[in-house]
Amino acid sequence: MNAEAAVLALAQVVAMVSLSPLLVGMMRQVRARLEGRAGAGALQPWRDLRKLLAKETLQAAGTSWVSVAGPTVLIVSSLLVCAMTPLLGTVTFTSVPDDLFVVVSVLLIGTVAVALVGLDAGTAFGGMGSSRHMTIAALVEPTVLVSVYALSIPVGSSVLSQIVAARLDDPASVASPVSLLALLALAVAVVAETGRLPVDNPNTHLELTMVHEAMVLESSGRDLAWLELGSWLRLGALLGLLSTLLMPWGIATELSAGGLLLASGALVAKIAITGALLAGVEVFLAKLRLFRIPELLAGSFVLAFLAVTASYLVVQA
Amino acid sequence: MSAVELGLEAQLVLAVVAAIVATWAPPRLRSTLAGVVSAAVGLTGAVTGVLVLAGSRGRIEVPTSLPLGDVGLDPSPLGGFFMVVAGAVGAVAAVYAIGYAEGPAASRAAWASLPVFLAAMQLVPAAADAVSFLLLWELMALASTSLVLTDHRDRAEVRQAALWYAALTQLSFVLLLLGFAVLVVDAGGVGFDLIGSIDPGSTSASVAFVLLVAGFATKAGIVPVHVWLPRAHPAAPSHVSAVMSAAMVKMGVYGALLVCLRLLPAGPAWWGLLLLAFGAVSAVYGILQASVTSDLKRLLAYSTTENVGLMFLALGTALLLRSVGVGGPADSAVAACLLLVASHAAFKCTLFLAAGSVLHGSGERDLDRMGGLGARMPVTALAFGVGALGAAALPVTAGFMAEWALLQSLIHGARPEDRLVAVAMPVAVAVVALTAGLALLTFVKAYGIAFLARPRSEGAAAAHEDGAWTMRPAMLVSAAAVLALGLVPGLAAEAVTRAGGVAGVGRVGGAGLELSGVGAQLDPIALSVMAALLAVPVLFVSRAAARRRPRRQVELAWGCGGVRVSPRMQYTATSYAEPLARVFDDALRPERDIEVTHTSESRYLVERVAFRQRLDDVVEERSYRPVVRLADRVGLAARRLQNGSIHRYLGYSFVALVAVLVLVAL
Amino acid sequence: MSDSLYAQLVGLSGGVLLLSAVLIVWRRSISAEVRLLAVQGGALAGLVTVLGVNEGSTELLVVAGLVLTLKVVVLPGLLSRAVARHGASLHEETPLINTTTSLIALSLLTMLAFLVSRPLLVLGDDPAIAAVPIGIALVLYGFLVLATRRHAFSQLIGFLVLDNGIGTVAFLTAGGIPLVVELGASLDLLLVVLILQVLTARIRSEFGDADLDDLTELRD
Amino acid sequence: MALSLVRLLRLIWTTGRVAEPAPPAPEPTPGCPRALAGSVQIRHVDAGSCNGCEIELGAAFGPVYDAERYGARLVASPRHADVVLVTGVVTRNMLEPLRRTVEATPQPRLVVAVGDCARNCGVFAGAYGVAGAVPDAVDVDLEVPGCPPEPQVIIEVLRKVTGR
Repeated sequence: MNAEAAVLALAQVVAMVSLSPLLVGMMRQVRARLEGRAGAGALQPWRDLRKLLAKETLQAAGTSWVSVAGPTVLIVSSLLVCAMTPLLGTVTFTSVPDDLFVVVSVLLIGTVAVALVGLDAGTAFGGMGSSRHMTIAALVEPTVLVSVYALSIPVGSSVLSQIVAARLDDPASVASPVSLLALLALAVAVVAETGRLPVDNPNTHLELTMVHEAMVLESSGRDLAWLELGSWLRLGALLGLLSTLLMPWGIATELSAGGLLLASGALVAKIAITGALLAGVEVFLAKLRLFRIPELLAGSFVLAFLAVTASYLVVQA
Repeated sequence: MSAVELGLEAQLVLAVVAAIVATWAPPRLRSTLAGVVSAAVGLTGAVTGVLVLAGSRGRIEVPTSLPLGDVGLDPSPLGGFFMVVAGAVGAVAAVYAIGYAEGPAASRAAWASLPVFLAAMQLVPAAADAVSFLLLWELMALASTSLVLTDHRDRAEVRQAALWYAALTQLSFVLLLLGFAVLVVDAGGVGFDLIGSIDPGSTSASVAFVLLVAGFATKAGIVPVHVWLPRAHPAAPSHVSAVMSAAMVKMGVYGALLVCLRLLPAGPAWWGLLLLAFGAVSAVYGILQASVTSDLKRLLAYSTTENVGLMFLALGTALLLRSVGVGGPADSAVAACLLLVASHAAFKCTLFLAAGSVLHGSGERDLDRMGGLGARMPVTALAFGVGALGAAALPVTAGFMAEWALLQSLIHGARPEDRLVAVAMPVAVAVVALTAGLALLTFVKAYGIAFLARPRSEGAAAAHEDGAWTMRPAMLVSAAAVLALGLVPGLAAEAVTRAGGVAGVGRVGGAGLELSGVGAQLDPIALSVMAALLAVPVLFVSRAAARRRPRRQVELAWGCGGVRVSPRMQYTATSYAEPLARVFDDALRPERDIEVTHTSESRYLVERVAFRQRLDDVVEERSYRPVVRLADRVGLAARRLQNGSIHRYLGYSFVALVAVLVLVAL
Repeated sequence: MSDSLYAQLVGLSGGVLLLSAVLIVWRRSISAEVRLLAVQGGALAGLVTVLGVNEGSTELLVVAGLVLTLKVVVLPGLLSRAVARHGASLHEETPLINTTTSLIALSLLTMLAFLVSRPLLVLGDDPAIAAVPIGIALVLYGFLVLATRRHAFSQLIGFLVLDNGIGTVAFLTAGGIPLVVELGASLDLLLVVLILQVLTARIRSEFGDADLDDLTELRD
Repeated sequence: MALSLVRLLRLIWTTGRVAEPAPPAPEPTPGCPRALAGSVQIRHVDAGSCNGCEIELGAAFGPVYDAERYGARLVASPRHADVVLVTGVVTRNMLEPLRRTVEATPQPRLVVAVGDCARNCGVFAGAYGVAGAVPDAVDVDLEVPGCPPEPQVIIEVLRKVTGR
């Protein structure tokens, strides 16, 4: 059982490492096309990564080991999230289930690492980005936990793979009000967590409006490479999880070569669709003012809470 | 004379010896000798607790000349668990104090009351009947008050803090006295086993439950009665606040567990709901105050309120689920509560000792004036880092395992058919999630602002860690405990099962934790092995890239090319928490005033801008200040009674006598 | 000693005790009150001797002798010497409440004393127990005098009446309190009298007159 | 007039692709480091320009010329950048910050001076506030002539660096 899970985890990591830069490239391409531009092509993020790895890394005086270790911690936590969440298959390790709280905590380690890197730079922007990022992360967490809790009630367990497996067996539950409300809340939470519009504008140049970007202003060379790849992997994993929950078909329930191929094909399709959808929606969105974001998150929390109460009514009916 | 009895006797004897040594040893040797003997008191307590957990029992009677009878000590496994926690924390703090105590903290009074405090605290869980429990409780309170008063000569707010602390501790004692009185009257005897036989459904049991839980909540620092905690901890010396926060506050939780599990086991559902509600409010309010305060020790004190709130929430969940008849998740909730106790003791002790070391090294208490201590105090930074990871409940630390267990029991406790539980569980999940999120922000702020970037004051710049040689090992030991509880929680599973008297907590694969009641298991070692395996390729690529392009040191960080890049431009703790204070401003009521002084020449040029922000404890403002004002008014009114005329005074006693006689006659 | 004689003697001494207390409250001149106090001491000593003879315990008789010397000879002597030293100005002006109200108050207190001692009377039909309400009434009288008199001396007399009341109750109910306690109580009494004397002397030298109203300034 | 969502979608649909077809790729110039091939992050520094070159630079990254298709991207921090694109003459106040910005950029890096002001103080030569041209402050690798230079000239120089 564990050997199968190990192979699956490795497959998922390899798939996500190769797919997520393409996903970000494709999202930028969709946005460019909607703006009438030709766009840099989907492979541009790969080229950026290769160039960054070949660049020199600078470390300012007064920064500690955190600036060196932080990026590595972020990329490792993102890889761990990709390995654990049910992207290609629902076979997991017996003793390390991809339980909701474990996955969220591993994500949070990445968040903390980036926040500390921001603080360690010792500049005003690093502190500002880190403070806003942590405030948003703190406000997002109730939404994430309660929405996945709502999904876990019909299944009776909070392990994500079992939730996906249960949704595979009975597709009607995918369209039930519980899952729609919970997934909508989860979508808002994912947007807030990965710093996409309307919460944070990834390609802004005005430092005062930045959240995620402000923290990495000080990193260069391979530190920046790991930070970029780490956040792309998180985006890929969360979008993958979201799309798997929304469209569970195609995921491999037991390990076989054919199953794996089918699953990766399905994963590519699902991530492409969700990514394009997200990029398309972003073109129409403007960045929310920082102190309107709590209202957005409170709204998504209410959605998650309604999902929970809805799951009670549905069970009885 | 069984081993347990020997242990109990040894603790008393050692405490007396330590007190004697503290008073008579020459000042130079006093810290070392008294510290070693106090550590021995702690160790004996821990060993006795382990023995009790292993199953052996023993009872000793300590003769007291008081008419109430002798003090009976017969620790149950639950008591044993708390003795281990209290003993271990006491021993580590005593060793730490050898190097840390100087000036008033090394005086005779301080070194004499520390062992007495440790012994009393360790024996409270061993008490076998209500009277000895209250006696030891009061002895613990008095010893800790004298310890809080150590620095009262050179800091005025210490006296104020000690006043609040003493007032609320005595309030707790009075509530306990009343609660136990009601129980003893009902049971007809003081022994806990006797009290255990009362029917929890009766109204007197409910009255006793409310009184006792209120008393224990006051000692534990639950919200309405938590105001002493953020005052007493910054006032007391660091090793004392470490013991108070990590162990003494747990005695409140022990009391609650004692009442809910042993004295009045199968109580009605609203008991659980009461505990759950107060726990939830304390958790959120505590961590909210912690996230916006900038005094390091006050931050840690409020975080204690948060953790104790989580423990009461776990206990409330257990009671609620038991009253609805859901056995599995209820047992895992009790296990979660005990894990929270152990993990909080470990990481809070580490954090307070590290805060003490920061104060000792840099002389700074306020986060806004710290910075860059990581480079100057590596061991303290490591200990505080590990403690902060534990407090923020991040993986492979003790806090993570405890909160994982709590969330498992909450999630699997969902019973749609029961309306009460159906609403309580998601609210509890939301509260735990919000608390975990805010705890994350609080401890990133605490670690980031204090230990990273550049020093914001001369004290922080000149910080050093040498000198007190016993502080570093003590911090590292408790940091190791945080990691140990996080990596191998399976070992604690056995102790938790026996202490809580619950089934369904076992070991899985090596030392992972398994909550079979809810069908959830987690092996942190496997998790960290997976992370390490994934880290190998990353490090390989980094090493390859580093060979070609080595890392280069640069003089200035990128600050938009500005030349005047002074440390004051960095974010401080207050500014770090400012977005949060703005989001939760109706709960925190911050008072902000910005004072702009223009240049004399023109109104449009600004010479100086001053920003002041005051964040008071809203609960205190709303509930305690009016009570204090009312007491003052009553006091003034009472003064009119005393107008100097002897006849009036004699008249009062005469009227009183007559009144009594009339009453007797009726 | 036949029962009827014993009952009569107890009734007689109780009656004298009560009467002397009433007269103390009634009279306003201090020297008369001192004399009445001596009469009351004698009545108390008589009561104790009657009890001693009835029970045949020599200890009670020794106590009676002690009471006689203390309450009839020593205390009134001390008081009258002090009164003599102060000369004529010792006439008590009107006390806080005038005499008629205090006499009515006395009757209410007596009723109260009888009401209160109802549960005691059920103890036994021994005439000594029947006389207990007198002792309680004496205590209440003493307290009334203490509380309503302006002059330090008359307060002292009120206090002594109070003490006699307590002694009476003690002797009637417990057949006399143990010798040791009696000695202790008497010694205290002696001490109190001495202190009060010094106090009144000091008040006199300070305020020129031992009127207690002048003391109202002594507060913060 | 507020564009309703539907009308916006129709507008996007009708305009379609605005970017002009890309002229042929230039032959790679020897001076550019091979590491930067295909991906160049640019940090723009306005050392004192009259904003003419900025407008042209904006146009270069606009939909019509779309410099992004060749792998160039504007970034916020010199730490992330490979090319420091300097416009305008170097004023006295901007001399020190310009040097710090170039110093803060990790190797391999290039400095591109855009516009005549940057190359030789242009019309502002001899003005009291001018400290000199960009080559006087930092060593420049590539120059873009013109006052202001057309977008395709800027893009052509940038394509020399990206090689695409």
